[in-house]
Amino acid sequence: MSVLVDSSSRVLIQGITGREGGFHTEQMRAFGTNVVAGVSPGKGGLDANGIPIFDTVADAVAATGANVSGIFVPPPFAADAIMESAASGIPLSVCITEGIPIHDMIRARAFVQRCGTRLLGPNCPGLVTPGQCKVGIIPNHINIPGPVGIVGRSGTLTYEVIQGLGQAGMGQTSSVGIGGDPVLGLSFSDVLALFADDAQTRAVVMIGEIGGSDEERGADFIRTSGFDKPVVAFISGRTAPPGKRMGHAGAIISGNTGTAQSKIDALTAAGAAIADTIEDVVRLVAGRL
Amino acid sequence: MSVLVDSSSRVLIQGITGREGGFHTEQMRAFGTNVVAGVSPGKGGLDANGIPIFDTVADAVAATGANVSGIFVPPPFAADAIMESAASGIPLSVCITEGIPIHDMIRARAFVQRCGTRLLGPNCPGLVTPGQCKVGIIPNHINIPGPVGIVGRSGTLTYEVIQGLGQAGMGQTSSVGIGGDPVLGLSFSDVLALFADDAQTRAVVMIGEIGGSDEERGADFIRTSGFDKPVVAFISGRTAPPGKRMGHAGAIISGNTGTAQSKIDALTAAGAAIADTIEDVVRLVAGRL
Amino acid sequence: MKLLEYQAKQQFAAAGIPIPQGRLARTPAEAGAAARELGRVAVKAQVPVGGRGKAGGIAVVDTPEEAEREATRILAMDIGGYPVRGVWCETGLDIGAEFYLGITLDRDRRQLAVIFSAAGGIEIEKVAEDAPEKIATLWPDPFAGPQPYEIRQMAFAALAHAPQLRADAARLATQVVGLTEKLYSVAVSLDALTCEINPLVLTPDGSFIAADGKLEVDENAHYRHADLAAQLATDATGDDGRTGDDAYEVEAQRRGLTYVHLDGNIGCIGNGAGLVMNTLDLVKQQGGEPADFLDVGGGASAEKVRASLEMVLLDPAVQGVFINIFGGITRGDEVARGVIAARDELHITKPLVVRMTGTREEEGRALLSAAGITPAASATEAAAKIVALTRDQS
Amino acid sequence: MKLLEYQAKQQFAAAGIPIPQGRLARTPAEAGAAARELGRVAVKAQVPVGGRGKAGGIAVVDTPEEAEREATRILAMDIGGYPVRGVWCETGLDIGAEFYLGITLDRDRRQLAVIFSAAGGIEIEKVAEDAPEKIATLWPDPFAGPQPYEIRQMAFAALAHAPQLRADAARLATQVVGLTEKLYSVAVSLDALTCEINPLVLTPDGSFIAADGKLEVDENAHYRHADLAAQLATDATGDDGRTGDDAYEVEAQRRGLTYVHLDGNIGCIGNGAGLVMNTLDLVKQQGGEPADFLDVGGGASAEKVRASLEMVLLDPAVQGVFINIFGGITRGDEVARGVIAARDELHITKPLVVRMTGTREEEGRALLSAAGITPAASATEAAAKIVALTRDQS
Repeated sequence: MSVLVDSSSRVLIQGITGREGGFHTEQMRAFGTNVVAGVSPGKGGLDANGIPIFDTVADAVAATGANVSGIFVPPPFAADAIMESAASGIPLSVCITEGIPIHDMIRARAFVQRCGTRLLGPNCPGLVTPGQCKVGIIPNHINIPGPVGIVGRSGTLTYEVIQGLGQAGMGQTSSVGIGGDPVLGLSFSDVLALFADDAQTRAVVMIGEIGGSDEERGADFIRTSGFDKPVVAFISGRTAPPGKRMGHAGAIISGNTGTAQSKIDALTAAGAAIADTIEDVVRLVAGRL
Repeated sequence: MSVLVDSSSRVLIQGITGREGGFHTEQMRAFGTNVVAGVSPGKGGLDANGIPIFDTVADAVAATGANVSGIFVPPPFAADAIMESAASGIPLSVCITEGIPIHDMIRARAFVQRCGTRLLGPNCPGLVTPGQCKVGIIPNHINIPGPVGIVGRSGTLTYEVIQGLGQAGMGQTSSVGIGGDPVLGLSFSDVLALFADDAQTRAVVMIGEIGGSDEERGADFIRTSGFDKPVVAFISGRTAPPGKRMGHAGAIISGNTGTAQSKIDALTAAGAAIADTIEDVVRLVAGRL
Repeated sequence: MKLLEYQAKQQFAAAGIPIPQGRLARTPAEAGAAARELGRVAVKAQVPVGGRGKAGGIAVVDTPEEAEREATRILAMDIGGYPVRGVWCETGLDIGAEFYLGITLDRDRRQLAVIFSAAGGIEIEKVAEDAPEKIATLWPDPFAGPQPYEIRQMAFAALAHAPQLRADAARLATQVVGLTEKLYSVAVSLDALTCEINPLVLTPDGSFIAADGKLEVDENAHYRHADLAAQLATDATGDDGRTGDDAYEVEAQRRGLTYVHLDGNIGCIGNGAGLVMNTLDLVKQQGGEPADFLDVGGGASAEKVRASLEMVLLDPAVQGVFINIFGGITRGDEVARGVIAARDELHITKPLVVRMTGTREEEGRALLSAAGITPAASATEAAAKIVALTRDQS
Repeated sequence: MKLLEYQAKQQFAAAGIPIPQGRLARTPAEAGAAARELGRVAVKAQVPVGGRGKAGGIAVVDTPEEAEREATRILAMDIGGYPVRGVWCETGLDIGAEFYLGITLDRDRRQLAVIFSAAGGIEIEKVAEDAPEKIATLWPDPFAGPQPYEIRQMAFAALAHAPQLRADAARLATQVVGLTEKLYSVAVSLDALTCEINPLVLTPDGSFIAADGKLEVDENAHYRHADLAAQLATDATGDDGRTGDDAYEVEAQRRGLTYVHLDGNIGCIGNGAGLVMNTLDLVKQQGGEPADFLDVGGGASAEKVRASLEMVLLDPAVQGVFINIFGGITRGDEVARGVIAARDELHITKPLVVRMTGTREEEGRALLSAAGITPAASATEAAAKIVALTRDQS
């Protein structure tokens, strides 16, 4: 079992003829992902290493039945690509693009909600269901199947956790990177709700960071929804000074909001185990499986 | 029985302190309508002949439980008034205002749809359930209860039919004026569907006119929905020349669309009886009750 | 308010849509000067109706002399009832392909439709009938406006019918996105019910340019466009918002009356558009010919009724008037007073037939009877009566 | 990109929001001239941080001499780390009441919030804490923008806390509708994450005027506002888009590097914002003090790694560097080559500790070992090592 993607996922890549899109499409195929179509306006009718290219998402969906879209489109055009994917009814769009203007994302997010579809990202590493499907840029070789669900804001720290668990012999049902932007699609609580319903997931790792209050809301969800799986949480940026944006557009402490301590307190109150290091994460998960 | 309004309707008047709003509020009360509130921004806390006035529709609904709104607001502000009413969750808004810019109405109509509420009009005479409730400007004295449902685009012709039927002893369940604008809320088919479900309505009169294709779509509805009550239809503007706008913003024959003949043909095909004059309407209805 | 071609193009250009260089000429000499400046030009009659080309209202000329000669000819024309008061002289275009791009009110969907087709240069209604598959349509969300992805969908759907352009499709679609966004901004900012470019010319070097323009502003929204109306009113070439060049309709508009001029001999006045339309139908049913449509609206004063009668009788073809009133807000006594005042002050001797019911009908009918005007019992009877009375006269 | 008060006000004024008359002065003499022209003025330090008033950066003066004196004083100040490079001299306002009107990103709702309060003139965060009922908020649909009815709801909710203005509420609410629509248009057209007027002054004659202005443009959208950025860059008073006046951060921005300057002695470099944040945390856990945050991003080339090391070492406080790499797109061998090149070409003698895992880690580790740089086994070990090495030095 898994969340969001599995072996039945039929993946479309928007921006397949771009540098990033092209490279990662091949990585995904090497992983075993069923990439059924690409979109590149004006290149419809051509193909990318055998994958048919279409002018529009609507055409691609009609021809191939794609049901997940991976978006590798440059920032000025990415919000439009997200809306195109949602409007065509694709149930899950995964937007890897970093640097999308926030006003664009506010509109795109509202649009996706109106369409009743799901968005992961933007500015996220995507997601993996080991052995079945990967959409995004998480390194291929670190993922092994197992009982742990991972949801993280930071891409690289998510890789660290995947690798750390893997080296200790613990694999994942799915690993989901929600991304580091302040305006994004699926949140911690959304993904936790999916893991709650996934029978195979026996423990969950949450990788948070400073900024915003999504970790606190994830904690609220754990507390109030009857979430009954062990949660191990890791928060980065504990030593970051207020008012400085730490790389991610969302990672900034403003006034009293967004501090690591607030997140740690909320997660502790919700019964999550707090890890101080990646090594801690591995140890704490091992003790809870 | 009736459609849309009855003795349980709690009516709010937007623009109650205006000339038209004030006059017709008193007419509605004389009819027996339960007018519970008025809205006039900045006049909240005052009253209009004993009816409490509020600054906003939200305030009025919270305080009075109003569930129908009559809108008598000048054209530049009317679309906003419609949206305010819909956003506050009032299930039925009746907009009497004539001359609202069409672009405003396109947006307001989309907004109402998104809110899941109903709009009657604009540029309509409103509606009456004889003996129970009137919202709008249909003359009071002509309405008597009875088994006929009336739905019309033109206000004055609707009055003619109400009066003609009344003089022949036939009253109405409800009379609904949908209005003469090209972009409006409830259409012929919407109101026909309501009459279809109203047990007391034993025959329906449709009063159409040239322009658009709403009468044709009403005919389609009759044909395809299993509508099982007799329909008498009257179409005005049969002798109007193409390309000339006959008063109503919507009453214009453009090319081959919007002709009286097209409407008469469609209604005939749907089994409706076509009346050539108001006297005909009365005669045909009498023969079908 | 219908804009002329060159006025529409000025609006397009202000929004960043490419248009050919051009000059407005009100005299043959001005046309000659424009040709001297611009070289080879098209001399185009500026009238607010279609079918100019077929009527001979467009000429392509190579020299200033030719321009003067053709302008002389065209400025003497009358097209669709409109005297040509100006010609637009614009740079001749090299044409690669002709497209259609337009925004219009879709009444059935009650929203705006953006239409794009590679079959431009002919009436879009004709394309819609003959080859509907060549028309690509987009119905934008009224708040969001057309999104780039939707426009691309529309563009690729239309370009599928121009296979010779396939190699350039990406670039063309990108251009269509920009043009559509700009045209939509014109349509929304001017409350346009029609806003179209036909043909939208694709030049051999691969760029789009608006070779014609059509723009009609919603009457209900005129109050938001007082500047534009003022500009058109001072422009002797424009149709300055009039519904046509019918002198009576122009006059009625000046007087603030809702009036449509028709061909018959029976003046028709009523309250409410539906009722007046029906009044016309009744007159026809009785074998008569309506001379006009005049709606006094709701709650008309005696003065407005008087002014309406005066207006209708300006047309010498009118041999009698049918006044049909169903009083709701409108009061019978007011109407009666207006009719009587008009008859007495304007010395009307032509037959007047009044049908009156509704609010204060008793009072109104009493006033009329006292003044020697017998009100009819029903609208049908009234129609029969006025037809009989005017037939007797003619 | 944070605009200064007077720059924000210029944007407001262009959208039709009333602002007081004012002049920018870069010298005391210019301030004197402004006072001669405008009469009684407020002399206000132009720095992109709050708290100017408390810091003494604002003075109200009656004469040109006073203006020169106060400008001399203020232009010599440094407020929140920003040297005052200009003062804005504007007409003194008669104040009836002070409001707050602002638009900001609501992260929890992931949309814009419009905030209005009759408790203006103080920090809105403080009002939110002390008297949240005095804050009226509107979350507009991102496509439709704020509708008049919503703005009226917000206005009446806030005006309920200013009962002395009740008699004038209708007129004030209408003004708030116009102001909010204009401020929203500024926020959207400039991709503002913060766009606020505080205080929004209600003058005794009953009109609103923006007495202060704050405007911050989303960095991700800078490409859409090149004009504005260019304008700010040529304006020596502005902060021209810099994140602060920290010389190292300015330099890093110039070099196109994602760098935050901190107070410690251990340079920190990594790939991925989360990983670098964690690198800082690890250093702190081991008892060290990070000197910076530097994210080389995804897929960094050897050249970028080299440039990053060079950047970090510009700060003389740095006594050693921790390079923490988890290769996804980033390749270990590229990183290793960059580190070695930097060490050799820049003659780095300070300790370098590298933790490397992921894509091409074997190749990278081999290159490093061959060059005499022993890669650490884990991030925690690497942190301990760099802390130990730098502690030895100091």
